[in-house]
Amino acid sequence: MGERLLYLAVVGLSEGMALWLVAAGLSLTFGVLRVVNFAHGSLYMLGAYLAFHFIRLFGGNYWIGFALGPIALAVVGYVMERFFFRRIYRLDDSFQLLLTFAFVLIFDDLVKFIWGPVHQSVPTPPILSGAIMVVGRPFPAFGLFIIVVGTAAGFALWYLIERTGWGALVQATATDREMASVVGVNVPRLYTGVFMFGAWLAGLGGVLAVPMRSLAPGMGESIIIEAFVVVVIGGLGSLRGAFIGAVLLGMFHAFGVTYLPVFELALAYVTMAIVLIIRPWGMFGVRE
Amino acid sequence: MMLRVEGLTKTFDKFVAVNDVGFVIPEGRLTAIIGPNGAGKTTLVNLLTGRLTPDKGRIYFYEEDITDLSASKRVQRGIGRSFQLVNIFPRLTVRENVTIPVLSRTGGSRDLIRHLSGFKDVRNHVDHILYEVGLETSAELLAGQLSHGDQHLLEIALALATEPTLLILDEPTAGMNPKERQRLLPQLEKLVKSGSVNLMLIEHDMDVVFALADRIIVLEQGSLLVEGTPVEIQNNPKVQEIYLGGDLEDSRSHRQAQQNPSAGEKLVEVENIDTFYGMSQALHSVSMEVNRGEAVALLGRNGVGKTTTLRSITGLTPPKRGTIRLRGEIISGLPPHEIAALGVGFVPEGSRIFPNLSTMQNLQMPTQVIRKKDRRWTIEKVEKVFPPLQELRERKGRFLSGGERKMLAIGRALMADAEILLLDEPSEGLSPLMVRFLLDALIRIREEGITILLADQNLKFAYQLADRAYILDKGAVAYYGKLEDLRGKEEIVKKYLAV
Amino acid sequence: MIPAPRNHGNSAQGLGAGLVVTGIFIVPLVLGPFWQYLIANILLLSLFSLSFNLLFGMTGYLSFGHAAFYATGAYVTGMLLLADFSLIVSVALGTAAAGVLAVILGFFCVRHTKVYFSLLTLALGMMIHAIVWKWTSVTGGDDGLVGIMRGSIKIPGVFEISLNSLSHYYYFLAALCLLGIYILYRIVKSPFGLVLNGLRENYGRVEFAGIPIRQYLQVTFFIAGLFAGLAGSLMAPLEKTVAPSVAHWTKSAEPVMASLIGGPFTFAGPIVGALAFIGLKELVVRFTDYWLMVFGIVLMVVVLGFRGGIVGFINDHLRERRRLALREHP
Amino acid sequence: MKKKGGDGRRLSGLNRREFLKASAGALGVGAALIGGGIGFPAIARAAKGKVKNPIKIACQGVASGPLGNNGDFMNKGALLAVEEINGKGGILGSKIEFNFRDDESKVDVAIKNARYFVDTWDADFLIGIDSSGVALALGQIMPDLNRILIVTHGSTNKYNEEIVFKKGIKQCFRSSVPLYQDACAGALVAKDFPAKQWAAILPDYEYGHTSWKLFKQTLKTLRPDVEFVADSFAKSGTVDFSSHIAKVMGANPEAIFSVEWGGELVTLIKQCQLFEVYKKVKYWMAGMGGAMDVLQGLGREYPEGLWGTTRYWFLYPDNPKNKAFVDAYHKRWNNYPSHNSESAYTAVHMIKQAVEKAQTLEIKELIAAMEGMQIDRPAGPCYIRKEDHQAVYSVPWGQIKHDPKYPFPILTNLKVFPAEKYYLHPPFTQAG
Repeated sequence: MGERLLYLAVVGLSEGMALWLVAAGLSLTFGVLRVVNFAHGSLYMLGAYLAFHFIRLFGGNYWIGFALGPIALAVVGYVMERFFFRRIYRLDDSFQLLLTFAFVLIFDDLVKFIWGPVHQSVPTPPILSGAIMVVGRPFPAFGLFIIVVGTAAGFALWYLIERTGWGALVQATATDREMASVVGVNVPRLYTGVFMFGAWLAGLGGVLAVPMRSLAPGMGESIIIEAFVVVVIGGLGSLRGAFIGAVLLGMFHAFGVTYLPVFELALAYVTMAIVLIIRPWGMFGVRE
Repeated sequence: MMLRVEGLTKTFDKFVAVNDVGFVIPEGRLTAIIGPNGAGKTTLVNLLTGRLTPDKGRIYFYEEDITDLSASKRVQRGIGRSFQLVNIFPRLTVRENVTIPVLSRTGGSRDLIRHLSGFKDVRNHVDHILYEVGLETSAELLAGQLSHGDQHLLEIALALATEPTLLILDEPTAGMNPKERQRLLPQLEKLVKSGSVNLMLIEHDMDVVFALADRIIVLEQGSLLVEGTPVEIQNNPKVQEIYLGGDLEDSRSHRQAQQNPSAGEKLVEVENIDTFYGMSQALHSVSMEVNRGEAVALLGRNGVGKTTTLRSITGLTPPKRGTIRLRGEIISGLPPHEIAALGVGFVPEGSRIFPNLSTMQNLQMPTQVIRKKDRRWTIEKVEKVFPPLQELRERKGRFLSGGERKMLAIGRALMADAEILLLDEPSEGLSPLMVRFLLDALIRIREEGITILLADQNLKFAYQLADRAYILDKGAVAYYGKLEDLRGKEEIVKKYLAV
Repeated sequence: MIPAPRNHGNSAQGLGAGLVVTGIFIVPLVLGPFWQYLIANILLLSLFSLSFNLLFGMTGYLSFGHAAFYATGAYVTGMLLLADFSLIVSVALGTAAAGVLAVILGFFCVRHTKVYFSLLTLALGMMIHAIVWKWTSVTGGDDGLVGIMRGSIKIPGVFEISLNSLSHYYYFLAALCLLGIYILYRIVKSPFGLVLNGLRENYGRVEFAGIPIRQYLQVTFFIAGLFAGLAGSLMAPLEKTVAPSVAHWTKSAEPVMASLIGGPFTFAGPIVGALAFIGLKELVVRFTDYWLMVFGIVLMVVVLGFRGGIVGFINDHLRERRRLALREHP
Repeated sequence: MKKKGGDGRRLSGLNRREFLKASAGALGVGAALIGGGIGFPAIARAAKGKVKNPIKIACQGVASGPLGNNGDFMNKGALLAVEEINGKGGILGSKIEFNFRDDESKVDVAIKNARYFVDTWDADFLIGIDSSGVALALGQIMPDLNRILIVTHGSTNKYNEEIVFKKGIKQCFRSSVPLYQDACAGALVAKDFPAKQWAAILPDYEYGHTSWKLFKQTLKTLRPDVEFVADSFAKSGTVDFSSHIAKVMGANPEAIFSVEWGGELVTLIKQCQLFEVYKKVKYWMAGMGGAMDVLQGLGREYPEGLWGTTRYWFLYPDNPKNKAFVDAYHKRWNNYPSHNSESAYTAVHMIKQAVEKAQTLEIKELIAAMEGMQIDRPAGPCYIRKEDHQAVYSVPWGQIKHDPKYPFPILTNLKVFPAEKYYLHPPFTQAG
């Protein structure tokens, strides 16, 4: 029994980590730019497709896609922030939301237009294609890889934000934009940077999804809603919250499917609703 | 008793905003509450009107304990208020604005089906109120399009419309230009005369206070200092103390001041700038100069445009008209971060340090974004000026005391390699000891050749630091000259600064 | 800057409304079933969007779970019709059910500041979706309720009209939609409506006008849910099927889009938006299967170019013209 | 990028020229929109032997979102048939006009499309539909529309049982196999496996639940010794099956049955492989495991030896008729036909045959002509069962094998059963 629970925990962790990478970018862009980016899921999709494209391009070498995909996404992020979002920061949230929604629609069809409507898929990189025994049961090596990358990304982000100068700039700007600018921070450029970084993270999430999932236009929607739930549970704009939230949701899913299958569909939303009712600002968010 | 307040206390994480305040106000009085910035006046109003709930103490209105009533209930009981910052319904017409409170008074606001135009009596009542405050001609305009002064009138109209027995006006004249004041004062007088309503007035403009009030309550640092008739207050030394900073005899800083004569060339030149917040004009063609190496004081009561002047220079609120030069180069119109990089350091009111960053990070931040070779300031050097910071290197900003925050804010500005420091109310809300310490530190900083532009209400503080002064009144420069010349000119001091 | 909400009707608008209404009732005489069906859909989306916009454009609260009420109305009506209840009873009860749900959910939602309000409505809405999807025995799961009969309106012994033919049902639907729209119009123009505008413009101030905000929000939320429910109830017999997609958040997004495209700060905005939303799609799909992209681009243009939406844009334009006219001959 | 030819509009393809033309024409068509609707009640139909020209066939399926490829395959199959027939002089001398729309697998959209097709575009026949829910919704309004509907993919048995057999809505037909193919035929294959411990991973909606139910019933009657140790139902849109795999594998099954399909099946198989499911579970049966989109989606990643079926297997039967179809399709679209292509292609030919037999477009006579109709389709000889209007033809189950001749794996070791044996027969008693 204990072993079974442990195994499920590992499964939940891997699911959570895959979600975390997407949620991280979403949370970051919201925390700093105060934009709820619905198109973040589409960035994830784009990341997956671009990775797939590069992999095909370079004779099926996954690692090239792994490296290039997120970078390409950062470029996409640059364009989105610099030429679109920058024009609407002063506007009401609902308009920002609408703009991100417009991107969702456009990206979905763009992908269909470029790569066609059929499912795409690439094999797992040979080194990670096998399974590893976890408490006596096979578990995908790639799943563990995701756990590793996710955790690494978690620590890297924590370090970047809490320990580096750039992180300090980001925090400062997030808390007091005016003061940041009068001590010399170029706020517009920082915004672009943060958005690119968020896009890069979404791309990373996409790249990691490629070997385990099938690619199809619109694959971003299901992710964005879950990532969104995660961010809300954790507290809008709180990276730590997003991390915990993602792991929590992964666990809930793993155990829920086994012990409470009826509620799988509602699970995420029930959690979200409960958190919002009890503690609207989320587990790690700050009260307004 | 109309209003009875007992031991009212409110603290915001450790900072005591209102401290054990108690007083009674009988029927038919116009009471004014005065006190320097950060004295807790607005907090007191928020407690009385139910926007905040006190930690301790009770409030009785006509002997009914209303301490736990919601804001809307208190309004229904007859406590109306206006707000310091205009707080109206910008995208509704003036008439619609006033209609809302009238409806809630008559209960009509619960009607879901009848067309608004059907409520003749309501409409008449609204028109009457608009006439009362002199807005009848702009009834169909959108409130947001009104002039700043008219918005203040509307603000008062909104409060009146709730038919209060006690009307609390929070700085109704703040940021009004002379013309607008001329329109408002009669309105207020009319109200007082009518006797239909008890007024409580929070105000900085002493002309207004003494023209209207028959009782004055003075707050300082959250506690009730004195209470009395205008005459008593005017002759009360304690009050003079907090407003003017008491005795002007302290030669020490003057020697300092003499040691660096203001011979340096022009560093900052402000040429008749007009600055606006949205629709309302805060500065009316303000001009001033600051020479390299000198310390200039920007004096005047609240809401006369001191802060706005500083914000205009930093680029946070760029002027609509006029130019600002730094070392002869035009900087007005540049984004704040570029102006900062050129050597303009800003220390805002309340310090506004980055709460979730450590002292160290706060200090280092400018150095990563403003790249320069030979910096005049290093962390060590800043810590020499502000030794306490040394102990606090790793502490997060949010855990610093008011004084520590102030030091950090100044240090942060210096680390940006500022050539001129813009200080906004540096002495506000600090203990006398802290003020003294700060003063010495700033003098040290001056000796390092840093130019200082200081905006402060505390005349004493200015006297000890600055050489020259500009006095702002109602968004325009009312007087400028050497500070010691002010000693002779008591009437100016009285008119613009004192009580 | 978003254009100012105009709360004053005028004769021209009245005339326009009159023409539209007559037009709506002439449709079946001139146009074929497809057009009846299309206009029925526009009417439904208009009512749905207006109910949503009572919260959003009028009060400043963006609900992301409004489909929950639409779906409740649709499902309850569908079930009752399948249980051979009369049409009017079914629609009435369906609407009422949505209202009840609104009271319950509203209790939780109105306690939140605006951001969290949106999030909570989203979560609760998707919970309803999950229930609809999983509770197969009652809702028919993903197949939904199939084979709904429209029944007839009858006064026993006096008369009976079967609504089986689309054009008959069209009149029934149009009449009730217009009634609903009219009631919403009255609410927006009523004192209560003005208070809602106040809440949108300056939440904090309303309380100091002596108005208990939560009560008012609770009532508004209830009304919004009620009329969304009415729209849903009328939809069920039109489609003769109710599928879970009507409870999905993408359904909740439709009134958001319609309102924003049409102009959320005018009463007519959502109606125009609904027309544009459905009309545009109908037009685009004739040329390309890439209608998502076209739609996205249109949205983008609206956001970057015409905030205030179509009606807002027109209003501004007219106001500008009037201003110039005045300037020329004072 | 997909190839396209002929009229780009009818393809789910958009190139710049098309787009410009579209946007340019927008205004004009705006007018047409208003004008187009006027008049036209149900068209007065011509006398026997002579039918209106052109005959209009309208098709709709999912063309956007993750399931978008279904509509694509469908559209291409139908278009091929239309072009062939028109090339040979049409039906009774009348040309066929064809129109395709995306139904987003949403009921309201599908109904709106159908109404547009019938009322404004003046369609004579409706074909297509991927989603079971949509098939049911549309089926029951066919009397209002007064047209014939041939469903080419949606496979719920309710369509025949409720709509046609019980409700007696005779306008509804289906040219593709029902889910009995996945479930009952699957059981017939499964009964020969030594495996006793069965588990399943299925989509959490009607299709999944019913298929599993039928599979269990059928297999249990044939093999009383088997037991069903675990099942896990995944919500639609699942991207990570780890939890479901973990749950099912926790019960140590010897065989797994699944009717996940499309992209979700691709994902499921990839993840099962990563979990090394196929090392422990010798028998894997996927109801849609032989579908073209899955084969092409997985490509070389598809583990050999897994069992799968589809609604049409392009290498069966190995006869000239089928070969000709596959070649023609490949020549036209540079791809291989999926079941969706074949059943849409067949639907068009069913229409041709029916019209030529009835010599008219009168619905009653067309229905009469179609009931019991024998049609020789690429998938082999087929007839339309009178009671429930279900096309009866046999489709093989087979084992996945990689073949150098194709860029994707194919089915080998085919197992074929006479459809009558497992298409539950009215009044829908269980198979056996």
